[in-house]
Amino acid sequence: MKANKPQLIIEGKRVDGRTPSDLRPIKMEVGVLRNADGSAIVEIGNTKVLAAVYGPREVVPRHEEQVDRAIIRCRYRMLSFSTMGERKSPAPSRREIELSKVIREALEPAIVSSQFPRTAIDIFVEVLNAEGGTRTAGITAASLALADAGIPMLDLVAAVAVGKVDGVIVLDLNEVEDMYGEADMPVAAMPSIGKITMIQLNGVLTPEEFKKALKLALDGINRIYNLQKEALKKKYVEIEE
Amino acid sequence: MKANKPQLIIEGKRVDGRTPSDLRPIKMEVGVLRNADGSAIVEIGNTKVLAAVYGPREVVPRHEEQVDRAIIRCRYRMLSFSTMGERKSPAPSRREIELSKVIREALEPAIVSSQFPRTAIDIFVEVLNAEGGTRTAGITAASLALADAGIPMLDLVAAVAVGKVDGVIVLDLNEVEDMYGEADMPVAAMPSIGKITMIQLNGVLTPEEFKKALKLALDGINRIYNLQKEALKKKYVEIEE
Amino acid sequence: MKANKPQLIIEGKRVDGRTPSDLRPIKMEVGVLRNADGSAIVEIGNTKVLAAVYGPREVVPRHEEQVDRAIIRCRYRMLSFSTMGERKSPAPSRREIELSKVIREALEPAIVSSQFPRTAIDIFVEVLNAEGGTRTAGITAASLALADAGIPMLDLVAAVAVGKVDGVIVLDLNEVEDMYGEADMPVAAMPSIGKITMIQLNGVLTPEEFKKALKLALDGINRIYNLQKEALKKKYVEIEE
Amino acid sequence: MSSTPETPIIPKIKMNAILNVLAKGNHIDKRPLLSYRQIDVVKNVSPNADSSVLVKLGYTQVLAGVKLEVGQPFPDNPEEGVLIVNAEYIPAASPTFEPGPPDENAIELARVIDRSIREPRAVALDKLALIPGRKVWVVWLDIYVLDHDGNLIDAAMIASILALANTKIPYYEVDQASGNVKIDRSKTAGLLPMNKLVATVTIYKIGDVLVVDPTAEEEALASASLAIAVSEDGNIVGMQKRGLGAFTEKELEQAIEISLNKGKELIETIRKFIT
Amino acid sequence: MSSTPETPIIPKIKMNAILNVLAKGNHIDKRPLLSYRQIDVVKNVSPNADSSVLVKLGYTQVLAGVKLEVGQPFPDNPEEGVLIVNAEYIPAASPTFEPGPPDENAIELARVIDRSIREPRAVALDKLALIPGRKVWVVWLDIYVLDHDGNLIDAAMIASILALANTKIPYYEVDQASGNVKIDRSKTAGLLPMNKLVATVTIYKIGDVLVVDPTAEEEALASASLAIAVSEDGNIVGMQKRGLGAFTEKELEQAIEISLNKGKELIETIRKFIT
Amino acid sequence: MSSTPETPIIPKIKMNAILNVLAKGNHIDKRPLLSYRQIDVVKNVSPNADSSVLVKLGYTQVLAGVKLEVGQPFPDNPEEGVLIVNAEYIPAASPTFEPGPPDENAIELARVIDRSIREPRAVALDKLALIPGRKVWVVWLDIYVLDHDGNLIDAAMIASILALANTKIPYYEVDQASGNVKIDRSKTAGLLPMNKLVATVTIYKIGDVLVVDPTAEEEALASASLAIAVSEDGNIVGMQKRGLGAFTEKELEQAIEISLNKGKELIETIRKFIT
Repeated sequence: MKANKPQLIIEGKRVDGRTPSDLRPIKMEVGVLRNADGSAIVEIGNTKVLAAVYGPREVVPRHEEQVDRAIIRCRYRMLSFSTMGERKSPAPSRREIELSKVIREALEPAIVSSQFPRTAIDIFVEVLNAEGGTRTAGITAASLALADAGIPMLDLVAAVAVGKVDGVIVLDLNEVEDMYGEADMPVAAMPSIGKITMIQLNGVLTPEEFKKALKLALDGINRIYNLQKEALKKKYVEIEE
Repeated sequence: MKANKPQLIIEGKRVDGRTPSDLRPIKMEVGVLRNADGSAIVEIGNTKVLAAVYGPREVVPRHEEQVDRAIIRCRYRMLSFSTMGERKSPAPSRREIELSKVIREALEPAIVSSQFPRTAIDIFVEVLNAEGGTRTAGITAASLALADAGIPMLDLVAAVAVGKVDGVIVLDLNEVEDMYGEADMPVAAMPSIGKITMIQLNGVLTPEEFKKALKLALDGINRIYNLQKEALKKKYVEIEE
Repeated sequence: MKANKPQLIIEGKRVDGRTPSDLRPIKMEVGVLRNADGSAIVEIGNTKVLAAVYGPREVVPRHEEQVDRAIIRCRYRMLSFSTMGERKSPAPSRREIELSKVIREALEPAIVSSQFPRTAIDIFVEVLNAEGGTRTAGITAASLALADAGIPMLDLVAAVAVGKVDGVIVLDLNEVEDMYGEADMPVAAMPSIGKITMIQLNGVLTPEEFKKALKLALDGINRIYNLQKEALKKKYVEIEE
Repeated sequence: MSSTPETPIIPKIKMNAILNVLAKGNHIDKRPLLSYRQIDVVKNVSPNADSSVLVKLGYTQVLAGVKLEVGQPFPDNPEEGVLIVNAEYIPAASPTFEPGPPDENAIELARVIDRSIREPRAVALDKLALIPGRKVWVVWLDIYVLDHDGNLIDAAMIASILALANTKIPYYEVDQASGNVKIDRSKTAGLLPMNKLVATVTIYKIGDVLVVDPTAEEEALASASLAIAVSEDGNIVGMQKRGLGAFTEKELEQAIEISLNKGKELIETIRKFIT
Repeated sequence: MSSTPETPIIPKIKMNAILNVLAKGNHIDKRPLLSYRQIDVVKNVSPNADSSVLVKLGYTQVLAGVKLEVGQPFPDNPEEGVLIVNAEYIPAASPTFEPGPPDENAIELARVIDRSIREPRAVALDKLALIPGRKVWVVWLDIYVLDHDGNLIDAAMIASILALANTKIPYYEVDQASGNVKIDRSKTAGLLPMNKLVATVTIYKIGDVLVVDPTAEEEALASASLAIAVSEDGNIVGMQKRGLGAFTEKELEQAIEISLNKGKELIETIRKFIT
Repeated sequence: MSSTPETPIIPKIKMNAILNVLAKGNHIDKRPLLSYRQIDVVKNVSPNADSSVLVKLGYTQVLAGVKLEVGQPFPDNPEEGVLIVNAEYIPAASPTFEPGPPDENAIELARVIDRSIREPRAVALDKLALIPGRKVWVVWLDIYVLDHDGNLIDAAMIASILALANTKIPYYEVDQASGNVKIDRSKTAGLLPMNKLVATVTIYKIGDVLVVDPTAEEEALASASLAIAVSEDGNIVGMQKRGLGAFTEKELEQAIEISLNKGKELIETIRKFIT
């Protein structure tokens, strides 16, 4: 038990005033960088993540290329001043190494990689500010950046965490809920084809709680998915004008 | 002088009850891993070492291959919980780097590397428990693993340390004798062709003591060599049945 | 302001007795190593720097070669016991990484690199003793080593620092002047063709002081340039005899 | 950078043969799809460790060892001991493993096991303070994959839980005044306190079927997997999807069901090997 | 080893076109040679930082952030705070940047900016002692290049000075007896004290002309550049020649003159964005 | 991983020529097989070191330097000073050396020299405690190979012993109460205390002959070598076989005999250069 745990649910409301099934406010912007082939920023509450995509491009070193598909490479990292408290060391942490893999494997099912054999598609996820949900915001942003880069995908991937705080299943954990809650379960999916591409559970749930949490996550994902489509439309509409 | 040195020879007997020319109890088993091309475990006293061999196989990166021979690559390392006292850091120590080279050069004279040009033979020595004599047990085990992998050799290589404790030349130092003794001299040889492939001395010996110690080492090596042959026979007899 | 700053100019003289426009005593020797293609040692005051050059030679790894020129590679580093006070860690410091680049870019303008496409010219600068002016002594020495290696150059590169101590513009800062002075400005040039190949300023100068300092630096560079030519003549005269 | 791993080269014929066998409801070694291979346990492999357990799951071999050291607590948990989990795939374990520091697969394995032990409070870390706020036991759990024939997480979890549950705390004396702790590994002060047992059940999706405990050959054909940690009290205490593929919601629900059943079995097996 | 960088491949025709435009006195985007692109500033991009500022210089984007920590002073400056500057070129910023620790270009950029701030005493480090000789504020300035369209040092310097000048010192309480410092980032104890503002003006030599603020395409044709730091009181407070080429004495003098003029302009721009 | 080194490419003709000369009892520079090249010594090459010695053995050049620092003793030797030996082959020294951290050859050289000094207690480490159990002198011995023309261990050992034996201990004041040690490198508190001198004699097996002090060209043809450390009192105080070949028992005995003779000579040479 962490010391000094605050009360997280008071009269049915969460510390930031949301109900259990509320998302935090979300902002998405596509095409925010000039050099990258695709890019996007996603803000959810105070969490802010930049994603950039390069590719399909030549694989260096060449021996890593695969004859029947593009390889997907992904790096997730947090800027040194993006976290609460002390400065984060810029050396890659074990957490960042794991999440780079988790995010790659959340996006790979959506990418039609067979279309670009012997190439690489590089995804960079940079956390500008971290207050809960950086991996899911990173997946959501990277999916937009992939679309912005014109990479063919089966569907967009949208992601959000659910969790359990003070015994209640809640959507989209913020930093405090993540730190002191009983469970944190990030989920990613391709909503229109009904496929879950990422799920992790960090914490304890009964089987019933798990089912309820999964439903809530998929519901949140659908809402985020709609925002993604709007963000893409907005960019491409603007350009056409 | 190390603080708190215990008395190491009492009435002609060593701390573990052995006479100066006794080996510790030895167990050898060949073919202990499924994936490796060859493998063996050697136990001598409480020291336990696993060796595995892959090869001859393709050299990656290719520019390291040699046109007229197989290159031999060797890594010696200690598992983090294999040593007395505190946990060993998994970062390779200078000692482990040196011993990787020493073990490689103890085995290379025996390997007919000209038979497999442009290939690599990889030897991995993992110390599961360290109580004195891990490099020599590693050489003995690696030699069995090479034989198990079907690598052509001029002879098996067998190894053991001799040393000087409380002024007495003794065979096969255990951890305490190694730590507090006056000299530690590991030796490896190909017994049937009379070649010494490794010798190191860590400590002080008079020229006469050196000669005596070398004889004792070669005698111990012969005994270990016979056990190696038995272990190989046992494995291959078993398989034939 | 550094604590305990000593007085650096007393009655127009500097701590080591020089006038503001004096260089420290200089010694240069060319061809001091057998294996290197070119080498030189330059001593200025107690600062002592060894430079060695290999090349033009094959580029490893090959993909770094350039089709229209030789690449120049340069490493500056300080031996662990070369500095005042505590031992310097042998891990490359950020300062050493920056100076390797600065020295390379001070020498590149002089090297006729187009003459040796697809090759590398490697320059190693080793600081044997550091008491101010190691980068400029390194450039001066490396330029001699390049000439000794027979690398075609537009001109020799000579270098020296100027600075401001106790309000006075002085030539060739020593360690104490560098540490406690108000400005340190190392300059390198190809004197006979009037090109400045390196200039850095660490400190504060008025525009007028800058002009004065630059003139003084170029004057010092000329004197060093003449010593370089003598040193080369001496080596090759000696050999011819 | 995390990068798509190299696709193992499996001849088409062999691949189809394996898929055919699985489609008929069996592993290639004839087990039913939802049964585990034989589990062998060897304790005290490394006597210098405070505990060490070798687990053989079929031909897969994993060695887990524990060392206890005296150290400082984390500032946000000043009255609890510290658990640190590391894993390495030694290059002897597979022709495709390379020497070097742990790669993303080893790091992920260690972190999945760490969370699955930490979250249900399997180890009673609150009983490991020596001088609250200043000195606590640091439990180093190191996992070595010695031979890789598939299903590493489940094998590593069995070895880890057994290594922890069999850990002997070295004899120690605390001088509360000076803050010094003297430890003597030749004697013991009892077993590491455990709250509950945990197992992971990893469900692999191969073609259209869900299986547990595949061999390495089978595993190479899986499009995705889901490691589910279950505790002896029937809760889900950790989860990690891996691989290039995806699951439907229905498959997830099946996977949970399988894990609750098989987890119970594995925990019974684990219990047998606790001193 | 520092190594000659790869020459960017620019088609001859394009190269000549750019050089022609520059020879006529304009950048390729029509600006005069000695004028800067538009400068946009976004503050508080990373609320968890004690300050963060995003600067857009044309399409170039640099994000600088500050974190304050309590630490020890340097032994030779026991009564002053500590400033530590780091820079990274993130791989998103250019197709030629690679992931990994800062390379020599990032290290040089950080060190040039560090010296240009430190030497004129732009930050009043002498006001940052908490317990003189024992505890001081450590100012971590981290610079991230997010998008590279030329002239990174000047953009990074604007972002850095703005990040520093807008830094809020967290509320703190010093217990002089025990030497403990409690900090509470939810409140603030005022702004980081600054002595003066600084800007760098980098002069690029392209063909025979001297220009400021080139785009990435133009910059690739420069034979050499000279970053000159100027302070608001009209002094030269730092200088760094970069690149494979050289300058004549006359060019150096012109560069100084340009930097003093343009530096004044940049400092006026910077001043507008300080709280 | 330790890996078979690349075979140096030596033309067959040259190789045979060298072997022929050696077979006739001489080095290619006409010396007898068992005699050393000329040894030149330059002291105080790096005045900032507490000692530094450049040794030239023929064209081989090795620079050894010593820095003393105040530090903590090892827990198992609380009343003794600490000796730390490092070696680097600088890339200037040979076309085949590469920049970077010390490789296995440099590490082995440092460790062989370390053991050969430590085991016979050549340095009186027991006289280097400042506050027993808390503060001792740490003796950093750093060895740089500047030019490689064969027989590096023997040259490095001469440089190392001379650097140690000529080390001036900086003036210091110990405050036993506070545990503070003030040191002043401008004055000296005497020489580093030595117990005895040591030399290594490395015997190389080239074809069928045993030789000492080969040039780099000769060394490249050696199948194996044996570095034997001997102390001035006639004991063998270290040994290290290197190389891809092997020795017979008889060859080992010959090597010991050679080392005892040549070691005595080398120690006499060393003695001449001690202050």
